[in-house]
Amino acid sequence: MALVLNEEQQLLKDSAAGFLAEKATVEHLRALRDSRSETGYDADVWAETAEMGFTAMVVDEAYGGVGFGMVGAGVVAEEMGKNLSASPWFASSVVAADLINSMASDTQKEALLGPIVEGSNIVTLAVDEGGHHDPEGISARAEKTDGGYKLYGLKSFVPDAHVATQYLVVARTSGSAGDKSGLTVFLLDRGTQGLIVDQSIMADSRNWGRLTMEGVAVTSDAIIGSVDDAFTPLDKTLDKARVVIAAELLGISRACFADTMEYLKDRKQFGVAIGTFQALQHRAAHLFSDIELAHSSIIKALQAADADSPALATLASVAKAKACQVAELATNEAVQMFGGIGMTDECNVGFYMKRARIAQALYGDYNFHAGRYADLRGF
Amino acid sequence: MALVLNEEQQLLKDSAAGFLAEKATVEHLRALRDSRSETGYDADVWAETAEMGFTAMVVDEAYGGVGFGMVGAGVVAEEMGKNLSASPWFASSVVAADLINSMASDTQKEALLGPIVEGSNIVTLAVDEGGHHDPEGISARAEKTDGGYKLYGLKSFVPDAHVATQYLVVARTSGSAGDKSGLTVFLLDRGTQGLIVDQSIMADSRNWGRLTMEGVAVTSDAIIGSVDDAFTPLDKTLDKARVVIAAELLGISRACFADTMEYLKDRKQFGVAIGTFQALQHRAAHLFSDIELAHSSIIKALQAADADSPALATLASVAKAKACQVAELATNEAVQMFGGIGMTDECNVGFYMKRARIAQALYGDYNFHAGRYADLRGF
Amino acid sequence: MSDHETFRQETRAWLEGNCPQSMRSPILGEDDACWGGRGFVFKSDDQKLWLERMASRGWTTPTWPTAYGGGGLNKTEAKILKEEMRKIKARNPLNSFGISMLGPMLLKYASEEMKQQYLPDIVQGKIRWCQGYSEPGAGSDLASLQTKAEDKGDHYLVNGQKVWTSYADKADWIFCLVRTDFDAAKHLGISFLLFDMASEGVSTKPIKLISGNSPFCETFMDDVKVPKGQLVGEAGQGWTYAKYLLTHEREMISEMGSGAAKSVGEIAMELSPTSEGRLRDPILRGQIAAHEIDYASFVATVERVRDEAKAGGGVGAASSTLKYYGTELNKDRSELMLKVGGSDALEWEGQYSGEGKVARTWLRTKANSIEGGTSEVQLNIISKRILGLPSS
Amino acid sequence: MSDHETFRQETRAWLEGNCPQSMRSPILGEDDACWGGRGFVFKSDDQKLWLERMASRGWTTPTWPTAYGGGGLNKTEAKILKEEMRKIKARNPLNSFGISMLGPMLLKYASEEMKQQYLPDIVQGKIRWCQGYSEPGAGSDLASLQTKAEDKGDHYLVNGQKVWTSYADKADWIFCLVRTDFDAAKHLGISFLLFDMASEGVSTKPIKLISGNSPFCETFMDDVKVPKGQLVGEAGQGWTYAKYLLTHEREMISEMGSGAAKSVGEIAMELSPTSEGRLRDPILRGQIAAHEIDYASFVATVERVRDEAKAGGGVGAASSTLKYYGTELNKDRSELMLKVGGSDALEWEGQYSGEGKVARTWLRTKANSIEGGTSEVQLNIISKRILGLPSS
Repeated sequence: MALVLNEEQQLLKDSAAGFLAEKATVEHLRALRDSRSETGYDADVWAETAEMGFTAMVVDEAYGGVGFGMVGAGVVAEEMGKNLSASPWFASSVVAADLINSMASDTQKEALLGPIVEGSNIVTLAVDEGGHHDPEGISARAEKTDGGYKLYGLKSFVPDAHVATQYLVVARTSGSAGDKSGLTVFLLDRGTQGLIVDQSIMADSRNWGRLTMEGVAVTSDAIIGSVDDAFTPLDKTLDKARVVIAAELLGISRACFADTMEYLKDRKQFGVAIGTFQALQHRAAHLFSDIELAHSSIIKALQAADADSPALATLASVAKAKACQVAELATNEAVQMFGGIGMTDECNVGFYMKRARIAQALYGDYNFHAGRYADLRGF
Repeated sequence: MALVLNEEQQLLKDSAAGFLAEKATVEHLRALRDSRSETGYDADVWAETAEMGFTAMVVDEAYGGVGFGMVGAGVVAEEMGKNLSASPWFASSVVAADLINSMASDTQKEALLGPIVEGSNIVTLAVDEGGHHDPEGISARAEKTDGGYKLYGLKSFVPDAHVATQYLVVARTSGSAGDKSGLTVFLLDRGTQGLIVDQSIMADSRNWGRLTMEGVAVTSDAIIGSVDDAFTPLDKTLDKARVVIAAELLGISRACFADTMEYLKDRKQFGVAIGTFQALQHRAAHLFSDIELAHSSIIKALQAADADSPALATLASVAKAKACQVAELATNEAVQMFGGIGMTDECNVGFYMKRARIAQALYGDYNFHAGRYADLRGF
Repeated sequence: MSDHETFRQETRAWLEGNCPQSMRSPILGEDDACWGGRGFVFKSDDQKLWLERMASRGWTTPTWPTAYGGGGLNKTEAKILKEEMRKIKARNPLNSFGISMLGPMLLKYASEEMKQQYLPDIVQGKIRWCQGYSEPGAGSDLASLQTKAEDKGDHYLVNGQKVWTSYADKADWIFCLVRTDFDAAKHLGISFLLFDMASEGVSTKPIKLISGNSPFCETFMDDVKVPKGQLVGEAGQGWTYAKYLLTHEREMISEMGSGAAKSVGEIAMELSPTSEGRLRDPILRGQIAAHEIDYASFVATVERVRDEAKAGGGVGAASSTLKYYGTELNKDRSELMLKVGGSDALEWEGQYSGEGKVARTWLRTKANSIEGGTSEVQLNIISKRILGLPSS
Repeated sequence: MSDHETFRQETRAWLEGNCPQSMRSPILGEDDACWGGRGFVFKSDDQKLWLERMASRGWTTPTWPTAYGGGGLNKTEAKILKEEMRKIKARNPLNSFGISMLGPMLLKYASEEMKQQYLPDIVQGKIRWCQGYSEPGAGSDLASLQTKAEDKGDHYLVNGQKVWTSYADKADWIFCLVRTDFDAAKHLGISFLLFDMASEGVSTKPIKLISGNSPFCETFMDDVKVPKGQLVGEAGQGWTYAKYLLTHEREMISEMGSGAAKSVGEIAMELSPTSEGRLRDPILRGQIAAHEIDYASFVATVERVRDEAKAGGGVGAASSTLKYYGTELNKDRSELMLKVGGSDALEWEGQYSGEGKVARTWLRTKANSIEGGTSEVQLNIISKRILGLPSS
């Protein structure tokens, strides 16, 4: 498949770019932060996001999706990254939607996907338990009871936890931390007895939270997919999520780089634009090349996801690792080239930088994916 | 101790610099290479080296040494690096001399150190067996016989092997590859039955070789130090050798950098000296800073060696790792900044680069020492 | 016993008897330090006592002459004092830009009268100083400053604006670069003034940073009258004084973080998953080793530069190397701390993360390679002054 | 069945029937490749046969028009041919600067007569070309060239010296930049000449490189007479043609090594100590992973640039990005290969190391970021033409 957007995808990109640049920009995020918004996103803009169809990217057409697939999600994510758009889109419309779409029974899909696409339900995946992504290391446990299961344990770094209506919680039904087998996905409703949801205020001023499960009782209907065998399909959804978050990192890098280039052209020192300094030019040109490489690895991985290619895992780790490295460089170069202005809260660079580090950490940072790549490639 | 040379050490440095710049330069090495010299060094210059006292640095005064210690050896090594001086000095006067000085019996020292200091005997340590430095991994073995031992196995990357008169061979008297215990040092004379010496032509045009031991019979008198317990004293000598070779790398980096700076000032392109290009200036300034850091880590480690500090192992790994990284950068930047000229054999940069990679590999490359550092620091 | 050994023993005994127990632990942050000044509220009686006791011996400024209240120690004695303080983990009794920046410059360039007037108050921590160098839009081109000081006979009339004034809202006095001659060449029309921040026409406005903190201010000067006697040295020579002062500032910044209590490797072993005594992430382990190898080499270089300076020759351009490398390493350390902590390190509020200590420190370090002369300026200085590369 | 599917099946069948078995394995080095030309000695009958068979279909130059002996394939067909050749590991039938550099430029700028005269011989591998661009002391400032071509009515009289002429000692003809007007602005006085290396007054001298090989020469022109008919396009327009040609050279160089048969990781697993299925040196493992992640992203970028070019829009400045990144990665790969092999990789002579293959390849790659426009030149191009950063 050609590594370019087709006409439909290009239209989607333009539409997302236009919508987000008007409704969900860095300025909007700043306002949400400064007002200490309780929800962390604008409900009207979220409703419009759904109306525009952006919430329907990865869902099968039979359940209200629009069939753009992961390439579509990646295109939207890049624009979200450029604007630092605050919304539960990634958690609910991409990650949770794909997990349900690929793992749930028809009945469950029928019940769950419609409200996700409509944006009326916000569903989020709770997988990590500590500072580092480690799906095999999950130790939250689900104990078999007469009528179903009781869940115990902690989940941290859960996107949009405090605004979600439902949770996809990965817990251990057998085995112990480090085993790939023995993992099962449970659907928990907000407000279930024993489920405590705490908001975390993170550096990116976006929505995050922790779940504490002190014996949350559920019936077997709450299981998505099959018992003990969640790892493989979960990791596939995670791979897609990793590439989409890489696309967000690409958007962040591109926007941050564009702001920096504009600054280099405008800002004068010693009587000339600082963009005339060759040392800065070469660093900018190198960074530009790096961003182009990240772009290519992402579109390749997105296409592999839609083609259900066996190479997805490797390509996803390449894309996420490269995007992490590039976003770190792009944001660090930005603050250095902006100088003192880049250190102030009124400049957007700080926002890009903070969101970038969060997105880098989500579902595996550079080191996680470089190590995973080496394992997958057998060295 | 102040991290500066004292007056005596400074005089030593000046004396080595003057002598080597006249007698053992890159030009001399080129001539040795082009004539396919059988010995790989100039015997007259070697005799003078001994007369000047440079071969006596690390030997106790009781055995003819001059008491300059490892700081003295490092000072000379840096100048040898600057000139790429070809001689068995490092192998015999530093490594072998220190091993004998610190491990051998008084009788052995009496017999062995004098001729080393005089330069009449050339002794070299044979430790590595494959492409990677790995003293614990030694598998050459010494089997106990009635009158002594029989040695079997291969040794590669042995400095000055084909011109040496004696070999310090590390072999396993017990245990197996990977064990620290069970290693013993044997002194083998050139020409001993069953000892095959092959010269290797390496990239640096200096002296290297392989030893093949097909049942080399020796008596117990050939043992230096105690049976099975060589690892700890050997590793200490290796640590000193690592810092001294780091000092050679520093010399290489400094000379290569100096040539490059001169070229940047002289060479004109687009009507101006290429040294006016800020991108090159910044890379040069960064490299300069890196060289200064390497310098500091080396002098600190040399002083620790002479003070018999318990921090020697850590400091040696810091110094060697830093010197490897800096030499790689300095030589790569040199060829790039010289451009096409740097690719030609008539330019000295290629000689620096080839010798640097060899010295980087000797007794542990950057990766070896970075890993060892982490182990020593407990993470 | 050598004089130095005697000095060491006496110093040790004095510190033992005079340093309060609560002053024998590292400070918890800039808020926990003693800054002195007219309006300073001591965090504890011990903090006040410790400052007074040290100041009474002049040991807040050990090497300054006793004539100005300093300790009058030679370099070796000052080193011994430092070592002995370190042994009992004694805190720095006084954090002060007067000591680290203004003082050395006054000692070198100011008139005797001026030294008598200002230095003792710096030693005692009575006056807190701030630095008025940067201006909006100037950035690295410091000498392009536009703040105007008109000669009005017995005083200068100062109008203009400064930016990046550290703690201007808490400082008592400012040392300030102004332009007294708009016709002279850029570097020649600059003068160096001292004035009270309480003077009529001075106002400050804190700048909110990406770390969420506001240690810097914008400082506005609107018809501020500064008596002629508060001019340092000669009019038009301010740039010379300012550069000398900057060298000291560079040294100070390059050492930020070099007193870090724990190495990244140690912290990682406490916070990150491990396996058989090693960090479980081998790539992180390699990155930390690379950082610490550089850091150990850097610390050795700081030591070597000092030893070389002691053996004759000044700090000079070496300060640019230290400033450049030290600040880049400090940023690198903070990026590594994020990797070590993962998402936990990115929390911004909440007890769990000490109100975002790791994340805010990380963002703070980004300024290290900007303040006191950017990394790019240091590289320019190295390439020109040390390497002698030609200007275009 | 689609036309393309038909083409694929026919191509596959033809290749199966016509590619000799011995031509179905990677070449062992530049010496093992087929270079063609008047004096070329084929390494085997198969090599000769394979060239003749491919040339007879024009498939040495698949997309060139059939009118000049080319294959006349469209881009999709050419891609299919490449894919099918790759499947059976078919060797490139002909290595040729005529194909990769001169040909595309002649197709765009030369007269019909000239195309007829030169292109078919390139396709058939009858004439081996070399490139006369660089001059001593010019380096990146290519346009400063001094080789003089005086207009003598029916011919030019050429005097001067070229350097870095690849295989000049083996080439039949040269395409050569000369200055025909010394009064015109630097880029405007340049013309593009073709001439026979056997012409009177042409001599060559190989340059010994750090790799020990001598693929380049100095080329001397001493009163060489070049008929006017051998001028490409218009006099004074040579720089335009040269730049176009350079774009193709950049592409070619950026792809060097991208056909590497094995990844560094695979080679490392064969050569280096391993432990439980992983490389025993975890730092090396991390370095290789970093390299391969970049390399995979680079290969995807080459693919994307081609797909974008196909979708409309030329290669343009993207070739600078590819040239810059591709050559830096290739150097990085070679440094990694040294780390993988350790001291074994640094052997220079001897069977053990294939006469120093790894070490000599490593040294050869250092030229990648110099030849065809240095990395610095590419970064200048990117910052100006793509990023629009201002010139000083």
